[in-house]
Amino acid sequence: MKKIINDPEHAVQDMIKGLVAAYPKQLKQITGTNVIIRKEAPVATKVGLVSGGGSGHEPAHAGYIGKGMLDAAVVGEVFTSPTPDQVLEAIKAVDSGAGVLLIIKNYTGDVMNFEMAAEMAEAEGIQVDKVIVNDDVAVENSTATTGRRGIAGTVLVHKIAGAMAEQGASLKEVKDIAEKVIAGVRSMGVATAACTVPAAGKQSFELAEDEMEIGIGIHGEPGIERKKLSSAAEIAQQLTDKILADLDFKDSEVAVMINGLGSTPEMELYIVNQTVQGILAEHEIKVSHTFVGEYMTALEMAGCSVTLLKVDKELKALLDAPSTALAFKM
Amino acid sequence: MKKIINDPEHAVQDMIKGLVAAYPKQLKQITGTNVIIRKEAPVATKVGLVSGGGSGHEPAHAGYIGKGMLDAAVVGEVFTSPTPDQVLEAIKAVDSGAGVLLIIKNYTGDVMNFEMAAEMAEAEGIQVDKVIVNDDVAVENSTATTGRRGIAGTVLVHKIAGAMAEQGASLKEVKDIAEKVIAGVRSMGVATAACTVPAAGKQSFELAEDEMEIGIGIHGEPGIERKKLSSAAEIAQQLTDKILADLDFKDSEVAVMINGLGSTPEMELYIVNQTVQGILAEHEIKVSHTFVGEYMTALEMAGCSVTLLKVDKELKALLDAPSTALAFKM
Amino acid sequence: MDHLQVNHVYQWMQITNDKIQKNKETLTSLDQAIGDGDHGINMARGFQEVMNKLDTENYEHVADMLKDIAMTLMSKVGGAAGPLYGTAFLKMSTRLKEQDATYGNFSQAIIEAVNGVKQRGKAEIGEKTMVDVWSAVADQMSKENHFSADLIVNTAKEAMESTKEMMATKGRAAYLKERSVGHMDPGSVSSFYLFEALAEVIAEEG
Amino acid sequence: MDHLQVNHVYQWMQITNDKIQKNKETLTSLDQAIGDGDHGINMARGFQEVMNKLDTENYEHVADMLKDIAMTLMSKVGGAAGPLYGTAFLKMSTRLKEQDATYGNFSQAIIEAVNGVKQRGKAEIGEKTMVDVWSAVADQMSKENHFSADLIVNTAKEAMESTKEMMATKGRAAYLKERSVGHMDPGSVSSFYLFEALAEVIAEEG
Ligand SMILES: Nc1ncnc2c1ncn2[C@@H]1O[C@H](COP(=O)(O)OP(=O)(O)O)[C@@H](O)[C@H]1O
Ligand SMILES: Nc1ncnc2c1ncn2[C@@H]1O[C@H](COP(=O)(O)OP(=O)(O)O)[C@@H](O)[C@H]1O
Ligand SMILES: [Mg+2]
Ligand SMILES: [Mg+2]
Ligand SMILES: [Mg+2]
Ligand SMILES: [Mg+2]
Repeated sequence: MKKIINDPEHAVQDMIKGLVAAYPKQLKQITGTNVIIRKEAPVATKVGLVSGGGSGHEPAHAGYIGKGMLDAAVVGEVFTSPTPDQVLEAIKAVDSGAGVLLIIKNYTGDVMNFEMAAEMAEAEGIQVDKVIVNDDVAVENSTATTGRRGIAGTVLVHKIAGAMAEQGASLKEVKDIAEKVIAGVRSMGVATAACTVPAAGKQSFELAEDEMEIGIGIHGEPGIERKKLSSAAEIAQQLTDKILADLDFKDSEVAVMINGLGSTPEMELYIVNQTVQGILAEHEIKVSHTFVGEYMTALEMAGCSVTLLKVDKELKALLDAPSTALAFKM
Repeated sequence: MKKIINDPEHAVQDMIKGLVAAYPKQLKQITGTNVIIRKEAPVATKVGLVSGGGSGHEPAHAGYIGKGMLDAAVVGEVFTSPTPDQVLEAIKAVDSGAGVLLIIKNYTGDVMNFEMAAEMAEAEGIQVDKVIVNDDVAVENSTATTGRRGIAGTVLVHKIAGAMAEQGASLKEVKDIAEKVIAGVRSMGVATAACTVPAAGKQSFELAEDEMEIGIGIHGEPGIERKKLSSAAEIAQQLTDKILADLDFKDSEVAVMINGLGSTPEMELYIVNQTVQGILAEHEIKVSHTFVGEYMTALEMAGCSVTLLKVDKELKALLDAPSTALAFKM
Repeated sequence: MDHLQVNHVYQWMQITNDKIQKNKETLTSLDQAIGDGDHGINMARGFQEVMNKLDTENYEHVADMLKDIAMTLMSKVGGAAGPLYGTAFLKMSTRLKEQDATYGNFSQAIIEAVNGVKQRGKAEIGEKTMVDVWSAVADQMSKENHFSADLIVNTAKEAMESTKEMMATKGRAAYLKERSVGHMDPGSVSSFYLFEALAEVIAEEG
Repeated sequence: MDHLQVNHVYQWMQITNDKIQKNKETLTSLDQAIGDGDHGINMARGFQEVMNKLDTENYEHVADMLKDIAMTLMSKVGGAAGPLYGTAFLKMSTRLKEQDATYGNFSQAIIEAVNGVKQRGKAEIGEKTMVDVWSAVADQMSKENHFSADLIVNTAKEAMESTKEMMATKGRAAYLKERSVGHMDPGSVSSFYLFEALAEVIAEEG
């Protein structure tokens, strides 16, 4: 895959500069770091929300900075968790005294680096707590292993926790609502083509013209099973079935996210959505919100993921709350 | 390129169903047609705005339906202008009596089909006018030929004319502001990989690993020149130079759009933006707004386009006006 | 053949549709080379719909049949080819209204079709569009006084092939300027199929 | 060799860095097979920064040097490997604080490093991670009483190779379950380079 970049070594820094240059009224880079914060951070008396991870997932995570969502995004190298010193800078920049919640996706690297930063911040007297998102049902949820990955469902955690924080909730309340989302959100993805990390220069895996990988993550890694490429309806069925088998959604109302991984046209995402909505209707599961688009990508990987979040009155209201985040305006 | 679809013949219809199912509170399909309209259309006393064209450009055009933007999008087959009967349905559905403006991209097919629809609508007593967007400086602006193509700059016409209409302007006023945008908007694109029309089943052209096409449109067609792939900075310079050479932007203020064509990661769009902003600063051209993302795509084509729009106080205010369109929330 | 009757026009469409379905990929490839790669798809969809339409209706007059063909192409093909083919058939229908499709009337109808296409598309001969094939056939037919299969097919073929070395100034291929040279115009090729089919109907009748 | 001195640790890092730069693509390919394809890139960036750091500072004590190595790796590598390698060197630094890096102290330091890595990553032996190489080396060293190049390199090599047939239960490779079998663990390979470099320093000194 060809890249429109200058130098793989500076791709992340060039991106950050281009991003902040595009939206100077909303975003600010902390000088000398790869941390992007909400222009007006720290917001007085508000709990600060910090997320982040490797880059290559754009619009995640900087696209979710804004009123009603995140206060900071820590940007790592491509698919590489940022380091504790960077996360610490973010925590310090957004702490108004009301404490800071870290929204971490469940990857060994992310968890370790963010936790180390939290320890450092606590040592500096900042109140820090964390939640770990692990919505990917493709991976077994076992304590003996690394456990489930955090994928597109993370965006809904950002949205809901962000709305809660914006309403003036305490750190504990914001953490609790984030945990509530995590408890009720499930995702699963499929890839029809891999991606190329700029510095690696070659595709992370290869698929034949008639193959797909089921249960992929968002780092260009292979999935849990290689299969013959099937129709959009069959793919949607397979992903949704796995999600519905994992958590009891009976008599629930849900928010749906159909997330593009990078190079899959929006047309195809809507085609997938058509089947997903049909399946939910069959199961008599009501849909409160649907989000179709690129929310959590893996560079130019082709494919998509389906996310379902169980919602109630509280979560629906928080989903509907205003947000000025570039990639999630409400 | 693999497709996550059910059947190429029904891809457009499946997409429309999936789209309306996702946003039932905002969008409505006119039964039996490929026309999508704003749920509350016709909006009393407001001039109706109709755009459209072939599909494969998502989020264009249905993503621009909403308060403050379009009233209807007419969806053709992939890269194929919709037919006059479909456009006529859209015109009839959005006309509140205040008249309807057609926003047409300058392609022979689109112009003919929309014009025929306009003639039919007029015959039915509806006041219809049109503007033709031709922002692509890659193509010569000659009356002896087909003339310039309409590409990503069209989205800014939608936004500004939409805001004007929402404010209660007359058909003439809405048309005039659209013409003002068209007079001041210029774009140019580059592709690093072609796309595959689902029903065609093979890539529209092939590029070697170190090649790019400069001056491409949004229909998978080759551009005006094949070149060695260069850096993001060089590409940005080339596109911007051509735009600046075409229209006198001296002492102007501009809105910038960096548009992804489909599979180019957002990271790369921001890297391009970084250079574009630098070039504008060198020319002492002030930037009022920057939009980076996928606004007018060509399925999974890789590449991007740069758009500059000359703005003044009036256009800036209209750009800032609220919009509920899915792909252009303000 | 003395004059074209309803069953001839039906056959004409049927053979045209067969040729287009069979050569769908050829047309699409030609359009990929200098356009956007949908011409085969568009024409195949449109002419299939024409056949569906003709199979569900009964026609007494050629003009009525041509009108339905026109409306179907107009509302099912889309793109540039849709309105142009639609206009061509509509003009033929108008010219033949309440007339027999004798050679004289029919060749007149083809001339009207060409004029309609030129007006709609603002293209002239030599701009590498379907106008090149239609004009050549209309010209040739106006010089004769009887249906001649060979003449029609040869004229259409030559005109189609002549588009290969032209530089496009109308339609999408115009964007490519010099790069459009060396490829036949897709709309001219589909127009050739149409006239080739007409020639076959004429030849069949003798 | 009697004990590791500042110049030895410098050489150790220099040789490690050389190996990692040279094998950057190998590490990345291994990580593409069962991870996310960045291990070579991360390690190459991190160890280059270590050398940059060591080249701008003067160290009297091994512990100080190890601490800077730790902090550099921690803040430049990222991902899973960054905190783990960082922790390993930090633990070594702490154990050797105000001590000479005699064989006894150094092998103790390696044990502390292993414990730190295990704790940080919550991985045990046999889970197909760098713990497999570090534990094997620490174990072997604790059984000896003098620096032995051969023993270190052989132990590390064997442990690295043993990861090939393991099924991963920690790190990214765990997502692949059975499909992780048949590839060596990238972090174990980079750890092997580190111990191979250490062995070369020891061998050089005799
Ligand atoms: N202005 C025009 N006048 C006459 N024919 C035209 C004109 N523009 C295009 N055409 C014809 O239409 C053909 C392309 O049709 P098609 O591919 O279906 O539409 P589109 O170009 O909209 O994709 C061209 O090959 C050409 O013969
Ligand atoms: N929990 C863990 N404990 C010990 N080592 C681990 C653990 N998780 C991962 N590793 C090591 O880290 C290596 C991967 O490092 P790297 O690719 O740089 O980070 P990431 O997996 O975040 O992309 C693995 O090959 C493995 O040796
Ligand atoms: Mg990584
Ligand atoms: Mg077309
Ligand atoms: Mg075409
Ligand atoms: Mg890795």
